[in-house]
Amino acid sequence: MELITLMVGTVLVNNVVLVKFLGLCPLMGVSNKFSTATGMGVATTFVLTLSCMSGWLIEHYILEPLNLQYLRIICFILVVAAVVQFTEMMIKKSSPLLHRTLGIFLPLITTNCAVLGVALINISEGFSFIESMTYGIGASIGFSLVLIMFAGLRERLALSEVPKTFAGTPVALVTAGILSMIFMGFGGLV
Amino acid sequence: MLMKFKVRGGVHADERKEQSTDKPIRVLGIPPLLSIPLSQHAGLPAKPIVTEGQHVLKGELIGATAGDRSASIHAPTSGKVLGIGRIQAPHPSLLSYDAIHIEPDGLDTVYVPENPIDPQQLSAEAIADLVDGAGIVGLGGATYPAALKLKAGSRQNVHTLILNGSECEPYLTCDDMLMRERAAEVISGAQLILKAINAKQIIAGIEDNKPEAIKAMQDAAQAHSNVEIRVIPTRYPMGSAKQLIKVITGREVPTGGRSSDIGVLVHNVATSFAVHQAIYQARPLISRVVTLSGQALETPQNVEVLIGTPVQWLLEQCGGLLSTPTRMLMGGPMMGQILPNTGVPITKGASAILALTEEEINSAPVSPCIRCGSCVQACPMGLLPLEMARHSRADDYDGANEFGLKDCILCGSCAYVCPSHIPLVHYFQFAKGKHRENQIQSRKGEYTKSLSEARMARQEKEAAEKAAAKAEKAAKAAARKKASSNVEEV
Amino acid sequence: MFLTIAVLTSLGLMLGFILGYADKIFAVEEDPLIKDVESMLPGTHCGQCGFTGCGSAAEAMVNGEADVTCCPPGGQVLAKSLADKLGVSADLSNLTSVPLTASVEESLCTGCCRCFRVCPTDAIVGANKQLHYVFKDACTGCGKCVTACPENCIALHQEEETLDNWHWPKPAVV
Amino acid sequence: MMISSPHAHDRSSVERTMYLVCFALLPATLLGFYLFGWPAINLWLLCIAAALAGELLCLSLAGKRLSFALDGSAILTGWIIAMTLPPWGPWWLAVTGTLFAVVIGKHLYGGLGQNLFNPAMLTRVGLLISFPLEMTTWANVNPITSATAPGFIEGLRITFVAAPLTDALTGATALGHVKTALTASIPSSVSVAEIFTLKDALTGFTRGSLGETSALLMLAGGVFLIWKKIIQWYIPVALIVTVAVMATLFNSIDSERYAPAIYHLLSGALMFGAFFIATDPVTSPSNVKGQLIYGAGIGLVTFTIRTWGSFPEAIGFAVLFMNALTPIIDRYFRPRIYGYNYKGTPLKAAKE
Repeated sequence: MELITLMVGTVLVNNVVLVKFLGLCPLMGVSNKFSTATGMGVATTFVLTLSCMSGWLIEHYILEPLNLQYLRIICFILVVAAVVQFTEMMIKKSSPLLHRTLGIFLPLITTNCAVLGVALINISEGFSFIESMTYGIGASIGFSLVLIMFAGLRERLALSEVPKTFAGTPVALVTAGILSMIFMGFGGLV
Repeated sequence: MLMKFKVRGGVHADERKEQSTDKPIRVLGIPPLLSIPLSQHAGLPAKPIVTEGQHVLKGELIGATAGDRSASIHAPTSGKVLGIGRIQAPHPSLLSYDAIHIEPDGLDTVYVPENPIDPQQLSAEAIADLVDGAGIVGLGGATYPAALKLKAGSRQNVHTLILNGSECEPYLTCDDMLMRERAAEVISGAQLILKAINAKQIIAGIEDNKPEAIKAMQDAAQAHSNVEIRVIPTRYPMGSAKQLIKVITGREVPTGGRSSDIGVLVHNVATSFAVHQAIYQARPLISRVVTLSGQALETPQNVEVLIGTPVQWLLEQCGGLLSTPTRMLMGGPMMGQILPNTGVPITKGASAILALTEEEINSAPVSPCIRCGSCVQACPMGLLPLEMARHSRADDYDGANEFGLKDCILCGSCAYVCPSHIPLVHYFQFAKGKHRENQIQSRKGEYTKSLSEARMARQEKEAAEKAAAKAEKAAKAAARKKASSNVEEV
Repeated sequence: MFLTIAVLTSLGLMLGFILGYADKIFAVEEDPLIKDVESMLPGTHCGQCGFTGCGSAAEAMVNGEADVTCCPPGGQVLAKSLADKLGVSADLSNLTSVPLTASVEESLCTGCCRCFRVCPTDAIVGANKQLHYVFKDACTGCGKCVTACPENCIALHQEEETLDNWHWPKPAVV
Repeated sequence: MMISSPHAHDRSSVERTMYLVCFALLPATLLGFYLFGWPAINLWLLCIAAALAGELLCLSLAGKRLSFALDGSAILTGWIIAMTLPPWGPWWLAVTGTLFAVVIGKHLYGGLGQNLFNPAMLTRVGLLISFPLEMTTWANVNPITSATAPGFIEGLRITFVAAPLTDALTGATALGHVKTALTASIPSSVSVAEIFTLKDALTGFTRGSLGETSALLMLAGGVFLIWKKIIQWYIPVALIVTVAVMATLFNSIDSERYAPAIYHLLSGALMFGAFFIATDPVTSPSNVKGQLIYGAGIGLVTFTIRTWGSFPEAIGFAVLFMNALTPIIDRYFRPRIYGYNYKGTPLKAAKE
């Protein structure tokens, strides 16, 4: 039961993107087409859950016994980079079209602050292995939910006559601001 | 279960039919000049087979079918052919097209075919050929050559012929009056069509706002066991073939398919009346019943008028115009075309001539779409007109197609209910045209690519042959030189 | 100090092995983007894009040197599909979507056969000293025949508007 | 001459739609004026004026016809915002809120019909988060005819001089009272009984926003709109049914902790939201399936936030959250096209 509240907490209440403001660059970069947004969501979910699990293992079985905690960030980045490379190969194999439309944003998942951020939060919150996995999955579902929602909004925005000075990214940033205002409504839920 | 036999969406336009049903159908005389257009049907225009100055009789063939998708045209009355000239088409594009001009001599002598046919023991193919010979097209407005439908129907096992007597467009009462006065001929024409496509039963669909027509057709149907008169709810666009099939048989025509795919064929009551005349009276399609209505017209009424009669003369016969109409239409207000001027001729597809005032049209300046969804509710095909219009406005025709543009029957229900008065049908016609244009262009692209590849292959082959020939000549020359040098040594 | 180096290198090696192994499983040949794009081009090598042939034009488009709207015979349709394929945006304004086709002025043609030799799609039919004629369906409007004709009796015309090819214009946008 | 068919049109128009909705709002607004006196009238006038000013400004900037300002959409937005504000709120609350709604909420996205979020709810949520104190001071009911009601000058002073209102004049709304009671772990059955009486909730004689207090008048306005076919019943019914089902479900599990359905339905802005805000055509899905899911979604989110969240009144957040999901709902829930089956593949020709 406790895991469910943790999950709901990460997806809605303190959403990774809209409340913790992690992972904003893919939100802006990939969300102008619905298909690329869903592709990005799935890729990030895969990467994030894997890196959370491996992050926890590395922390508790390598760094802590050898008290090398100061190496934590480097190791995590190494792992995340490897997982991203692995996903890129898989996507290139399974759907070249998605690979081309995601383009530069696929390798950029490594630098996606949500991925590294969530892994680090897991450690600082002192979660158990199961909790850190749920937290990872919750964070990535929250990220994908916001990304897909945002992609739907931007696709409708693409066809409306937004004034020239606001067309494109400015109006998208305003919409993202409004979205985070909406998610504040879920505050205190958990 | 009820949903199966109910039409979805559609609108309840105020009918304004009573204006033109109080007087019987009036058969008009012969106008001073007749101009019969060559392409007044879906498909290729007819090929004229008369020359200037030639004298023709009433009902004589003046334009033969060109190719398999075409229809023939006949002289509406006896007279002299003035020639084949351009005439303004009853089409908003203001373009003109070819028409055969005939100056009637007033004698109206009828053309008697050499081998008169005995209507009783006609085979199915014979009926289809006679219908083709009589130049009969769908008089509901689609003007698809009727013979093609009969031939297609006989090949596929069609079990039901649906007579379309719904006439759902406001103002239009020509079918209604036709059924009231000539129900027996309509049903006998339907029996002929039934025989031509060897179907089993006839179901006539008539909207419940035409009680007299229903009674007349029921009386006429007593004598026939295989005829059923089905009263259907009054709702526009009930007259559209797909909607009528859904209400009567509960089945839907698969997208991209034809109604004969589900064993059903739809014919307008006026078409079946024309078939009756063609077979029993050897009278090709040279005249039709047209509704003349609208507040700007002196006396709205139904008239039987010769094909090719100028609209101007027709209006004068009905007492002329009370006031200059805001719009002069051919066809009903929902799907009719605006007429550039009254010099255009009556064509086979002209079911009505309306002279409408601004109050009847109720047009207003366009305001932005507020996504209220009343167009989605009104669409009988279940499409999303607001999304289709949004994508068409942004020149994204594939996006518009994704929302069902190719299934749109252009019935106008969405534009009728749109609170912002957005010209939705105009957008869809524009998008359909552009989409078709793009498809033609890409098909032409592939065709020219194959041509250029063939040309390059041919040039390489020719170059290779030339090189081979040159090499062979060089080898022969070398061999000859060697042979001659051997000769010297020996 | 020694420990950190050992841990990092061992971690790096382990991940390197996994990736190397994964690379073999997911090996995929270089996807032939350039060949794809070339197959989409009209293939008439007419040179209107400024490149020698469609192949070099495709290559230029893939690595971004040429804009997807540089192929007039393809018109807006090709530009749009190329833009989708390469994931770039294309402004279609300068591309006239109205196709132009060549036509021979009968009174001036002397039957010198120069034009149908240069036509990339064999759209012109004619023989020595005979009147020449251009097949509208096969002509891409590349204009090579216009330059080749000594009597300049070939000219590019817009298709004549009839009731069949007439289309509704776009409604005035509010 | 290039006028395409159809050449007939029914009597609907954007102006008719908007002004009919304003007409449906009239009874509740007049009750609000009666209950809360002159300050409420000032606020209402300020909102309408600010809405029109913002609309005219943006229309002229965008170079569009200024007559669009009279199509009623700006007036309606201003009117709805006035209805959601606390009745004795300060003037700048109304003006900034309405300008934010009309300029940012609507014209930034391209004008009428292209905004992604309901402008009125955008303002309500924005003001609630940025000015929590002003937005939650609920004036007591003292009818305009009664002696204690502020006169015209007094009303102007309350709205414009905005001296902090003494506690005697204000109190908590039903929702607010139950929420604070819950945090002090007083069972909601007790706190609901204290504050919530059926008669008050129906007639509107209770503290609350300017026009939202009387559920009965809201219901009447909503039914009028459905009868006039301005809105369809799918969204309000879906919303009300979801909230009712959730409330009775949880109430049956633990009647101490969770309030009964009737309380949820008749308190706060639920009725107002169901009939006037959720059915805003621009930001709700365009077909029946989508509207049912949209309504149910708003009901679900409202109930969740009201029961477990920290905000007493959740209609604003719920509507905006579902507005954000509308493009996705529109994408996946479409009517079945004639000639296709429900999965969207073409029907097969009958093989008799």
